[in-house]
Amino acid sequence: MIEYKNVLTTCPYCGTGCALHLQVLDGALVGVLPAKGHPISNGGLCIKGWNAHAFVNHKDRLRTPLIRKNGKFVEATWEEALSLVAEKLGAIKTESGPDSIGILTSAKCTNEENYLLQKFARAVIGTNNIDHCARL
Amino acid sequence: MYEPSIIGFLCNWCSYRGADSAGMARLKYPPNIKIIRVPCSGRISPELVLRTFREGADGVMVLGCHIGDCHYSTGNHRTAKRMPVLKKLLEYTGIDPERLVINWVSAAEGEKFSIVIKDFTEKIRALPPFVETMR
Amino acid sequence: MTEKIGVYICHCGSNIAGTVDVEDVSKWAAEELQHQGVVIARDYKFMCSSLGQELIEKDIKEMGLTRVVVASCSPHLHEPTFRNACARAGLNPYLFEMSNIREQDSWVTTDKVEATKKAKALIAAAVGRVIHQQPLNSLFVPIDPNVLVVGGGITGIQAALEIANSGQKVYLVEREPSIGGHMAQFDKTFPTLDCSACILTPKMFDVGNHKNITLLTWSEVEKVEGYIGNFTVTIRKRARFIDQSLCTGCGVCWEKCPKKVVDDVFEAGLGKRKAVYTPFPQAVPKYPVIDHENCTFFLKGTCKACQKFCPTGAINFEQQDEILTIKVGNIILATGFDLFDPRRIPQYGYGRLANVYTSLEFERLSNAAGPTGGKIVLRDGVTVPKSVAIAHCVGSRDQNYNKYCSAICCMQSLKFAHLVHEKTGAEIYNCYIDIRTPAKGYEEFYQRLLAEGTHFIRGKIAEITNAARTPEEEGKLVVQVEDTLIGKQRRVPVDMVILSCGLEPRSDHKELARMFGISCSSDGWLIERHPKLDPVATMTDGVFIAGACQGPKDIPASVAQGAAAAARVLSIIGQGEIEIEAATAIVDEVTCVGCTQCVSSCPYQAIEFNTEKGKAHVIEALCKGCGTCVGTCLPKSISLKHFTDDQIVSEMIGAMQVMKSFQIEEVA
Amino acid sequence: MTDRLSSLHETIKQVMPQVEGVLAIKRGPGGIAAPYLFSPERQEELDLLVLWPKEPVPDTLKIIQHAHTDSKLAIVCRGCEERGIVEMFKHYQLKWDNITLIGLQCTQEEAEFCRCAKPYTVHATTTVGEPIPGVPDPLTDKIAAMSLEEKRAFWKAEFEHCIKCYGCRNICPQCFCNICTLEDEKWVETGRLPMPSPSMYHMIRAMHMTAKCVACRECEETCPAGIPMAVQFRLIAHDVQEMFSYETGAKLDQKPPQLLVLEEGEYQRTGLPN
Repeated sequence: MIEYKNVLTTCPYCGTGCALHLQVLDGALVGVLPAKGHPISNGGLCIKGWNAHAFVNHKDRLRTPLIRKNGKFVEATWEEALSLVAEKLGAIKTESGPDSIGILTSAKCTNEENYLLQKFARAVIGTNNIDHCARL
Repeated sequence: MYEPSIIGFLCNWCSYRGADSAGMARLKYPPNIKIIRVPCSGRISPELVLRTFREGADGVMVLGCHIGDCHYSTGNHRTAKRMPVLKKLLEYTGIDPERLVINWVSAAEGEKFSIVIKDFTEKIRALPPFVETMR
Repeated sequence: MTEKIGVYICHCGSNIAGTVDVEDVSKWAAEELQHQGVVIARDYKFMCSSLGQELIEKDIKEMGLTRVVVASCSPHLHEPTFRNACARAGLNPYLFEMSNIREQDSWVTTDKVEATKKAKALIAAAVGRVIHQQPLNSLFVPIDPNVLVVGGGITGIQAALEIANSGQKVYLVEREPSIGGHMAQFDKTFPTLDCSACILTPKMFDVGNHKNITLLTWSEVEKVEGYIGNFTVTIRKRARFIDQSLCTGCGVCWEKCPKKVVDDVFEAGLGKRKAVYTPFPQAVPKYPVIDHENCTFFLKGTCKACQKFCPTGAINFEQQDEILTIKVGNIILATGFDLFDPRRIPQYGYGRLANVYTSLEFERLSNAAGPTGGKIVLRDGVTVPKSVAIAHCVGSRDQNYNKYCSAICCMQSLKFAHLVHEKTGAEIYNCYIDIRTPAKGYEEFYQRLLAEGTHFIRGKIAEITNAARTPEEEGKLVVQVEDTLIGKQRRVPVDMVILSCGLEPRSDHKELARMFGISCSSDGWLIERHPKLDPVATMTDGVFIAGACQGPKDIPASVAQGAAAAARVLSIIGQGEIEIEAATAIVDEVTCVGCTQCVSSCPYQAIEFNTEKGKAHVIEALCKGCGTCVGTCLPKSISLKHFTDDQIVSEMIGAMQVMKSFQIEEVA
Repeated sequence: MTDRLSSLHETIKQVMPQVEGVLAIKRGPGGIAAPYLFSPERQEELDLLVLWPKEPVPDTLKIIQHAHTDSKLAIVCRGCEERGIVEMFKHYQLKWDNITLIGLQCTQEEAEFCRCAKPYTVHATTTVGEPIPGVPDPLTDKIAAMSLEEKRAFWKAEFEHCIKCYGCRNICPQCFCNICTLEDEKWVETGRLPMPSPSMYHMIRAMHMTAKCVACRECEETCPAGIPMAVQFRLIAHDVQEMFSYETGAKLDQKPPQLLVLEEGEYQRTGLPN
């Protein structure tokens, strides 16, 4: 059976909240269509929204963490990566103070993840240096 | 006084040789035109013409063999069908379509070539600089 | 990689240097174009001289130049020269670019300052372009040694014999039942007055019996495909209704055939032939043809007299047209000319006034094998004319008809005058615009005619009429002409007028040109590659033209061209393989979307659509490099080597930037 | 409206057994509709079938057909969409034989929304709704009547609003190239908004629409800046019809005229010098 459908969602790129359809063919994401009649975007999109599907199955998309060893990126486990980041961030914080660290978050994260990040910045690191790509 | 910049795309076999004939006959014409040699006028895509205007050219000429005399038999037929549409588009966008000339000059028509260039240069000179009109 | 570009500016004596400040240009190029990669800019007296070329070669070798620009004359003149110089120094010739600052600058610009600026803009354009040029290698294809000659007149005969004698195979295609062409119809040939048939028939016989010549008469070319070295030609061999393997050419059939037909072709309408016929006794091949349109059997379904009497049973009414497909490497077109139809000049009265003759009619009249047995008589068949006027330039050198000179009419008219004088002793009036006798022995022939007492009236005939104004004009043809030497109108009463009709391109030249991929000039003659230096080649490689199809020519010139075309073809065959256009189109199969716009737009069917891949594909050997496909392709997936968008755009930007910078300078 | 919907419903049901899916518009969450391939296995979904809005279904059809080359598919298409399918077939982007067209004739209201000259199908053998004649296009008429200077000012102002979302190109069923000239820096400068004038983007696109634009106006509808770009395409289409007797999307065997040699009398109509 051929299955083609559109999944209505919100563009992840900025705070405007344009709606878009993700075109799904046989379970695979194949493209984007703007959503006609949507109260925010009414069938329009910007260049980011039009390409919102592109990164999902892009060959350059990172699927595991990479750690630079001897000048080269090598694949690592999440365990390894997170411990490394925690270790480095801790060291920087001790050495130069919490305001020497800044955090940029992304609209590609969920609201919950964004909430957690600001919590992490303020409560764990101890800085207000946090910003978001959708802060238009 | 304002000196218009003109680019001419000339086919290698007829018009470019026609320009050479004008030279051999020492027929004088204004120096504004700079000639670019292409194998056939059919090689000229609308994109090339538009890019030339975008670069600030005040006039563009596409000259080829007379219909029926094309070195490539019917390459210039495509010029004759493509370029009038481009002229229309210029007009619809508010650009004077006279800024684009399509004409046919054979290898023997040195005199015609010099006249075509003289007329076109004068016509363009009478128009304001292209870049200014688009500002 | 940054390119190292050498720019060379030619003085061309004072041709360029007299108008363009070449030293300034050279200094400017070295400074202003340095950022583009120009490492050296030189000016030199004559770049095309061996010293000039050595300059480039030395710089390529010593400075490691990767690109070369020469600003001098037209690339049509010296592009090969400088490409070769580059190649000698080990630089791919396609990494060279030429800037035309002579024909398109110094010779056409009055103001020296302006000419110098223009030269700078043109050089900047060439430098912009040359950076994007790519090394190219030529493609070689093998040459099929077989040759097609189209047209069995004297030119085609000569060409076919030259090639066949060298051992190569020739297909000679002729649309009439016999070879021989116009020359077979003539009586005498000027200026030596040899009998035309006497000198032609041995050659016709040689063609008919040559082991290397396949003679296809009563045949026409229908389709030509392919390219130099590899043409596929489709030929329609029309049904003769004669079985050639049985026919002995004995002639019984045409003796017995009851149907007489006016012979418009060979006898120019003056004589009759049968419905089964050979055009003339010496015809090659000897086999007759049944004229389908006039044969009683084909018209009414009965007769078959020829079949009844044929001793070998060679008549075959069931015969069908045969379609032959042959492969050849080169083609020579020797399709000749049509005679100007003087009916188009009503005031000359041809067709209305009985005793006005065309030149071809006169040839038949005067020919011993013709309808009158060579007697020059009026249409009544008995009266010998006492006075004859000969009109030169009929339809030639005339703004209303053909502007060109038909080249043969002066000598033809002199020949007619001589023949009339010799055979009838009539008074002869040659009405001419100018007498042109440029070839060997021609002027002497003219002097001979003057001595014979022929009257020469310098003036174009205004009218030929039978409306008499005086008693002595009664019953005569009156030639109204202004004698421009004495400045008087004259009315010359004569018995006969011969119109020396001009030569015209064959009426089907346009279709012929299209079929063979060559071009016609505005007056309809086939165009040669170069009027002086390449008179028998055409712009289409492997297709040659010879004889009167290229322009009016007499017999010696036609024969010379036939032989010349043969020599050109033999030289190509001798090479075994030939280099074809390197600047061909190429499809980027990754980006091609397979929309087939390029396929439809190619004038040569050189692009095929691969349905499996859904991509276009260029057949390199068929591609002539016009780039029409590139102008059409929307995603620019097809590009033309050596004329890429990058190259053309950079060339344009180079010129535009310099022009704009001069404008800014002026304002400042 | 309900009549058309139920009759379309019926028609689709009849066509269903012969195909692997019928492409039409389905109502989604919040009443936002989108193209959907109704399949014979899940006919109950047809309850969510809607007639409006119009969606770029020829392009969707191409996406599906490319993955399922030999599958028989049906599509509910309006006049413009049918023309789009014809043009895509001519350019080897669709397999005509595997497509069943269910023509949906537009209503007066719909036609007026699109300023449509041909709101009806011609190839579809199964149709729903009564065909109506074309409606006027007052906007195109208004712009066409402007002086050269007015046109220049008008389009300059319009193109200055362009945010280069490439939406007009993305949504166009005729923009099916793998790579696009409009993304090539050689032709369209990058990184400048508002785009410099003259607009290479819009002029090149207009040229590419020669003998291709089927006047579906999806581009105008999706344009966040509301640029009425189809006006230019429409004017050009009119010229192409006048000069070369070519109607986009009308005949299956008529090739785009600018690719072919001049026919008798065409040259005289191009306005080129003799």
